[in-house]
Amino acid sequence: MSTTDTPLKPYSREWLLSDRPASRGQARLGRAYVIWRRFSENRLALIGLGILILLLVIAALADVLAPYNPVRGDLRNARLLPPGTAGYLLGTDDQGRDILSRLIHGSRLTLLVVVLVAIIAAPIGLVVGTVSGYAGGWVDAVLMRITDIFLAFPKLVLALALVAALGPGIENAILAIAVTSWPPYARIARAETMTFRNSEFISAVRLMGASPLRIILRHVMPLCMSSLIVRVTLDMAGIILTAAGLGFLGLGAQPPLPEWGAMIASGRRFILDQWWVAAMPGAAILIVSLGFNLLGDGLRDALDPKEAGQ
Amino acid sequence: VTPADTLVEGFAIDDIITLDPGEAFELSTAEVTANSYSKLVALDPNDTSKVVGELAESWTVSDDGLTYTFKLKPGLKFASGNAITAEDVAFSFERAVKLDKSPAFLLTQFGLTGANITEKAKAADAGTFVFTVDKPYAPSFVLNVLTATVASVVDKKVVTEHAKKVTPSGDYKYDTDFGNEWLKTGYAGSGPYKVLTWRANEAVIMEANPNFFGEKPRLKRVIYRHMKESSGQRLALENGDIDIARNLEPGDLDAVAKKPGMALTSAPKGTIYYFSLNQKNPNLAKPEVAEAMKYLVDYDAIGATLIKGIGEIHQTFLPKGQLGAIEDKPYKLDVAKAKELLAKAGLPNGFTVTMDVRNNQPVTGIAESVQQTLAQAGIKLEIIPGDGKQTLTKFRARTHDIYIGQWGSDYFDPNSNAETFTINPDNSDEGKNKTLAWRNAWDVPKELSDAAKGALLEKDSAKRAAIYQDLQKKVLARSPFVIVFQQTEVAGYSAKLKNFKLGPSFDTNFVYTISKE
Amino acid sequence: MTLTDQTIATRRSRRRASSFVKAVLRFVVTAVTTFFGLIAVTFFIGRVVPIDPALAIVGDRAPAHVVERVREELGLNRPLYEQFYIYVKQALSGDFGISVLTTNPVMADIARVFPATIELATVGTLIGALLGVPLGVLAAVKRGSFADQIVRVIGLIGYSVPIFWLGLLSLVLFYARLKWVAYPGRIDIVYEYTFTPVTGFFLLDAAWQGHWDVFQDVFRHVILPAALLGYFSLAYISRMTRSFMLSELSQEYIVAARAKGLSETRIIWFHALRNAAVPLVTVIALSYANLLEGSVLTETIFSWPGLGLYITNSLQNADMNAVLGGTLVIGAVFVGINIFSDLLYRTLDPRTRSR
Amino acid sequence: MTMATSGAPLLTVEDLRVTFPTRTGDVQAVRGVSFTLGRERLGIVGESGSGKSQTGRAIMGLTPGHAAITAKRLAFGDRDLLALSRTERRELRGKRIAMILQDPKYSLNPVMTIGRQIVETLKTHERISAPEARGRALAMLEAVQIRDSERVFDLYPHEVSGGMGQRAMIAMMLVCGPELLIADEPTSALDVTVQLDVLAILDKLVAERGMGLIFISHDLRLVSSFCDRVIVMYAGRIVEELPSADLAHARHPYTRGLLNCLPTIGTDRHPLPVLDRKPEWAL
Amino acid sequence: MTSAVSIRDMVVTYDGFAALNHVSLDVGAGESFGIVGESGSGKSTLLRVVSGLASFERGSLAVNGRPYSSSRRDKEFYRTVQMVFQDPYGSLHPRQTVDRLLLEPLLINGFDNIEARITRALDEVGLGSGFRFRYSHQLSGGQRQRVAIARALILEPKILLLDEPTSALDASIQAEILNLLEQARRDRDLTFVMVSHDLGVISHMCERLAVMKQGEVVETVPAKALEKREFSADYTRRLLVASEGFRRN
Ligand SMILES: Nc1ncnc2c1ncn2[C@@H]1O[C@H](COP(=O)(O)OP(=O)(O)OP(=O)(O)O)[C@@H](O)[C@H]1O
Ligand SMILES: Nc1ncnc2c1ncn2[C@@H]1O[C@H](COP(=O)(O)OP(=O)(O)OP(=O)(O)O)[C@@H](O)[C@H]1O
Ligand SMILES: [Mg+2]
Ligand SMILES: [Mg+2]
Repeated sequence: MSTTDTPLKPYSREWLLSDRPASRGQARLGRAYVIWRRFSENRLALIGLGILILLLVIAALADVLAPYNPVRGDLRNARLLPPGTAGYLLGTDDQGRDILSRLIHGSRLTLLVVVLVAIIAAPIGLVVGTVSGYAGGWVDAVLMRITDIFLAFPKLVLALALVAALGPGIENAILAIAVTSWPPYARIARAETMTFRNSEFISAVRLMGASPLRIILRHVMPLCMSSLIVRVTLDMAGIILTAAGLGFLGLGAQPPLPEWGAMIASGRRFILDQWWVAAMPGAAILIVSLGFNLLGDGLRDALDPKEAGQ
Repeated sequence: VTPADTLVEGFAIDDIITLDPGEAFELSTAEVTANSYSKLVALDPNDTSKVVGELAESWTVSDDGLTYTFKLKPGLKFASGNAITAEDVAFSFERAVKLDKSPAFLLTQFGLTGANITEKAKAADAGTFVFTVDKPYAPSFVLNVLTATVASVVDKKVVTEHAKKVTPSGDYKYDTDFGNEWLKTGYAGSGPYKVLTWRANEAVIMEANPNFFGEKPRLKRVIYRHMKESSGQRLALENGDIDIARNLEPGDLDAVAKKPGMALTSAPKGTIYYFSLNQKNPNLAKPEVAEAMKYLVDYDAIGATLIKGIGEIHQTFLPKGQLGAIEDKPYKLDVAKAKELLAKAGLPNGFTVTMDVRNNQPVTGIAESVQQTLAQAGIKLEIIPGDGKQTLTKFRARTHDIYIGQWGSDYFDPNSNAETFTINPDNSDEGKNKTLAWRNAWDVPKELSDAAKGALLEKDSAKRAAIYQDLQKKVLARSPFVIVFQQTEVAGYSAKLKNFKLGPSFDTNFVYTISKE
Repeated sequence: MTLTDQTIATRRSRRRASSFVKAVLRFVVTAVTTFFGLIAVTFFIGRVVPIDPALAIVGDRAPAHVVERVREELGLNRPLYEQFYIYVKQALSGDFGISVLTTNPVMADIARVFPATIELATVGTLIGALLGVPLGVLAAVKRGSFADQIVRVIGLIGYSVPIFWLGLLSLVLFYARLKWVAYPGRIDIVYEYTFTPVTGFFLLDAAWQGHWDVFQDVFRHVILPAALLGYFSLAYISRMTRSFMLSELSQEYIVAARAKGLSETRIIWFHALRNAAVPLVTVIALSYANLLEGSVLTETIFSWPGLGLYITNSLQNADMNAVLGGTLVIGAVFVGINIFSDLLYRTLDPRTRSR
Repeated sequence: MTMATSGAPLLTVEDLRVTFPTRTGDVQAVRGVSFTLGRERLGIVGESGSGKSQTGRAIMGLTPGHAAITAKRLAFGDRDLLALSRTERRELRGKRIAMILQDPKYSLNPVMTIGRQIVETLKTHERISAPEARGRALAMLEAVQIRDSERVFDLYPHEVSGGMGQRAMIAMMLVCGPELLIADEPTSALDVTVQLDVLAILDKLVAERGMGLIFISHDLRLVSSFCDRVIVMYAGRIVEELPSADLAHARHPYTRGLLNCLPTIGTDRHPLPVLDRKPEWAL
Repeated sequence: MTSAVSIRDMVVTYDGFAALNHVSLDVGAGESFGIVGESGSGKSTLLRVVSGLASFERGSLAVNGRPYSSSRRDKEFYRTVQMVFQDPYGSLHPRQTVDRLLLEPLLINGFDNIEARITRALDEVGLGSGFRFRYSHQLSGGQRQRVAIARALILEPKILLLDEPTSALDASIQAEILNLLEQARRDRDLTFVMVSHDLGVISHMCERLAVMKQGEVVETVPAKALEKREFSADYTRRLLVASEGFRRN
């Protein structure tokens, strides 16, 4: 530690940006701060982040925020009321349920789907891809064949078939989406691993006597993480859309769950006269997946290793 | 815009799987065959309790009630130009029985088998067809059954030409398929229209039959275009892309009704919608619970919204229009009463139960509505949506808790419904007679079954009706079926059409009378 | 859509190494194993579907003994491996059996419905590529400008919007309200008589036979779903074009081209785009493949009688023959397009050409 | 075609500055560089990042769009380069001022044959028929010592070796007969033995055509043996300018340090002298 | 004198192309051995084979008298042999701090006294602890190469393989690194095998050198021989001429 330097105030901007961090923590925070700065320069990305934070807040406080019970409606008196009707900001659906309340509660399902798919599919893809890429040879051949088979399937059709097989329901929809979404991650992780596999810094680790497992876990995987995170974030939008598509086809969440895609499906019948029943959940999906896309885009720019060098 | 000589109907025809009258048992197919095939007898469209001759000029019933002799009208021709003879009638009966497809039981219930069919249904001469049954059934019953699609007369010559050789097996003892494979998509009839093409989930296209013996159809072509969605049908109707929309839902009905240049027509159909409470489920098996369920349906709200215009609240098992049907409606939403009953059943806090629901309307909507009303009494209902085939598979395997189903009479006679709701001779899983009562694992009290069986042999229509009336009341009170409504078929159509009318059943939805301005 | 960038990255890295013959061999192996996998997975799914396939054959109202007999006929009572063996054997001989839903051979059905999907996807891809590439180039050249932001937002919305929802709304707008486009479906049913398609691609057939009224009708049918799919692929293509162009524009040979005194127009549209075109071909091909296989929802909304709708219908009716056949065909097309795009890649990129 | 009126030097650079705006503030890559060039070989040396390339690119007008270029005077003959329109600037490039980039592997368009790339330069600047262009290109290839020029003409860049590619690059840049050539580390990606071949070609062309040459390199020894004059850059500035012959008498400590710290065969200096950077050099 | 590294008749081929073609070499313990040659002549391949990063098809390899097979290397080996790579930008993990980079080998090989070792290693290469928590992108090329050297030395190897350790660096920085390497060698009594295409560097650093061309060793001579031009191969002469700068004739 150079004593000549006046010690920087911890957690200040200068401390974070310091060229010579004095501790592991500072180094890590500094890196995070640099990424954050790069990320936050992108106004669109911030909007995306804002949308998602809002989504989280809404999901967390759904019980407080929603004016009505999302599953119990008033079939007799409140059916298909247009937006703005007293008490029903976004109108009601064909069971006389408040659409706003359903959207608010539906955010939980949306989050559930993306989070679960992400934590199922991404690790599978990461492991398969890194192992395949690092090991090469027949391991690679076998794993990639399997990946290819899953890739060659029409994604939605496979998901449909799986849901049809397992029975409709949000859990099965999640499983089906997860099963169909890991292969691209495996491909990405593999491609990236292959570029690192023969790089000198991996050779250096090998020369220290590190085992292949250690190399994959501690050296290769962290490198694949950022592109994987970016990819997953960008894919979240696709996952939401697929889940909504399954819901739309009646194979996702079951009634009365306020799943947005299923809400569109049930609103479809009223699209001509009661447009809001289908339009509102669609708009919600659009906004949230746009949020994920904006965030992913921003993350990509921020995490891009090419720019990190400067 | 549809051409002047063509009628285009928007219709959900995804249930069609075959056009062979000896095999077909679907509602849409019934309509298609009704317009393209002829039968010996048909329901009188003006009074469905009567039967009139179609190919048959007259008929007599022997005194012992076992032999029916039909005289054919002279000079009849198939669309192919071949003459229609009693041979063709006998052949049609023979192939239906021997093929033994879904609708064959309609004929075999009269004691026909592959072995005796050529004896029991035969041509005495070219113009005389003799039909022998095994018991002295009520003639109204026999004749009603003979108005069903399965009794359609096919062109023996044409069908035989297309017959395929098959190797006999234990299940199927004949060396020919009686043209079944070809007739699935082919046509060999004599109705007002002949079928040109059927493409699954797309369209059925029919063309006027120049050889039709009756009143000539007005329009050259009739096209059934498969459209699943009500809103789509309405749109297409409003834009003039179809002439008739057949599957309109309440909201769209209202809209069409208000549109100038559009008209609505409706007819009650023999289809009723019910909740089936599986008696294998210990909770549902309690009579109090079954009764509580009947109090937990918001009939009024459902009638006023979800099925407005497409159905009428109806709680007995015989649809309006059939012999002996009554209109008792003792149940209405009464949560307090239901709670009381549940408490009596030892379930004051309710219970959790699943319901298999087809993915279509109004069934899903009703299920969701009931889900909410059940919740008020503490019953947590989980809806398991599925496609028709999927929910049906479960229902047939008796693995459901609650199934929301629809039942359309197999033929226009009270026995069809009475049998299925009240006859269950063997309630074990191996039971052969898989009626709705069996599927619901309801061990029907003998008293009820016997009444249903007795009615079948009652020749006096009035007495027969009385038996059914009594039976309905008992079933209403005691059965684990919550019957909710009877379907009303509605169609929106362009005011340009003249003489468009829906019949009381699908095989009476005739199109040949329709003309266009 | 997701695999592309990586696929390209991988391809780029290995394009030098493998020779043409080797590549073809590799594809054959991939194709064969993939097919086998497809068959296996489809079969497996088909067997665990809780729908009784027999029901599809006999209909909803069939009595029980009829159902049982059909089950027997279908061999559904035999051990699984035996059923699988039969499946594989039939599939390999190109016989996917009879579709119980339509009673036609599955192959015949597919031959009938697939052109519809191809036509839709082709028009969609044309729209997507013809607009997407120029937009992507524009965005890359004017990086950070307002135009770039606009292109980016257009693209992001394309990625984010539920296509079935957009389809519904646009149907209401363009069909119900404005009456610009025709009713969902492929062709007005009344043209069934006047018009006999030859190739199954109605636009081509109509133009070829000079049925301009039919052509117009078909066009009015195809344009909306194709525009939707096109928008989706535009979003993807423009985004990829932008990133490819950016990476090409930062290459040294672009500096060299400037040093030669070439005009910016030529540098962008000839030098950079010609290089970007190499990976772009893969992107467009993949987006095409995706439209082919991913148009299920669009076909549902627009009642487009294509393969996606066919498969969904079959699936819902437990028509496993049709599902297996359809899925295999899509798998085959997917692999085929992959091979095709790779070959195209090789012809476009001299570095992969062997001598 | 004709050179600017005699008297004016081929190139005049006075107080050239190149500034890049970055996240962390402006970066001055070139800070007030001045020199003139006649028909001679001028070497520019300096360590990595000292602004050599940016100087060359600024003269060519190839600086990235977001950078700012200022100069008291930047003149080619008597034409003020900074006053020219984009089009006029472009017309000069390749025709009268040319530049050879460092690495042939990345500087040739990978999807065009070498021949086409050479012809393209010609066609951009001269109205010329296709056969004639081809002939000139072939001749130029031969001039850079490519023997079977017909074959190489139809090869793609990846199909030739680094040395061959660099020659093609030279041919492409010289085919229009420029008066000024800027060579930015033209040989650093090449093997030592090939390096000399390429240099020999450049040397010959300069001698024969009477071009002015700016030779950018970080290799002081190479520059001094190849060029007539040497400019030494440090942190965007010129710290010393002197004839090659006087290199031994360089005065600036940086130049001397650079010369000193190279290990050579036959001198036995352990440890090697290292450069002791003084902050004031960068001022 | 036992050989630190002994290579006999080694063959390495890639897709039928012989990257090493019957190469034999002996490097004595404590010796500094240079390898020069053109690009693609197999210099790096040779080092990679010795270190176990590439496998050989034929021939034999012995390190400190112990024979090693083509693929397997044990922990003991890695504590004997370490390598410094050519490209300082590529040989450091882009997501790890210097601290983590130096920690890793210690953890893998179960060293104790970790704190002290890291501090010492950094001091040794002249970086000091101010650099300890920097990421590699926060370092200059010369600093990176110092970290790489520290990482190699921290396992206290006996033999250091150097693959063009300075060719990516400016001349002034090159001098610093070369001095550092010489210092380390002296302090630790290391054996060097150093690859470079710069004859000047090799003659400065090494006692003996091998000249390679197209996968073969053209000749092996003492460094002094360069000065006196006492070598037999014409190729060596051409290399020497080329390294002396441009000559107009
Ligand atoms: N696009 C840019 N943005 C910001 N700074 C830049 C950019 N391009 C170059 N620089 C800076 O300009 C300075 C001079 O760069 P230049 O390329 O001229 O160096 P050089 O002397 O040619 O070095 P080398 O020998 O490595 O090629 C460097 O410090 C570099 O960081
Ligand atoms: N993994 C590999 N696959 C195929 N060929 C290879 C591989 N590694 C090296 N080669 C080939 O082996 C030959 C020798 O390569 P090597 O890297 O040892 O050369 P080098 O002398 O170190 O060259 P340089 O000075 O450019 O580093 C080269 O022709 C190279 O193309
Ligand atoms: Mg430079
Ligand atoms: Mg090397």
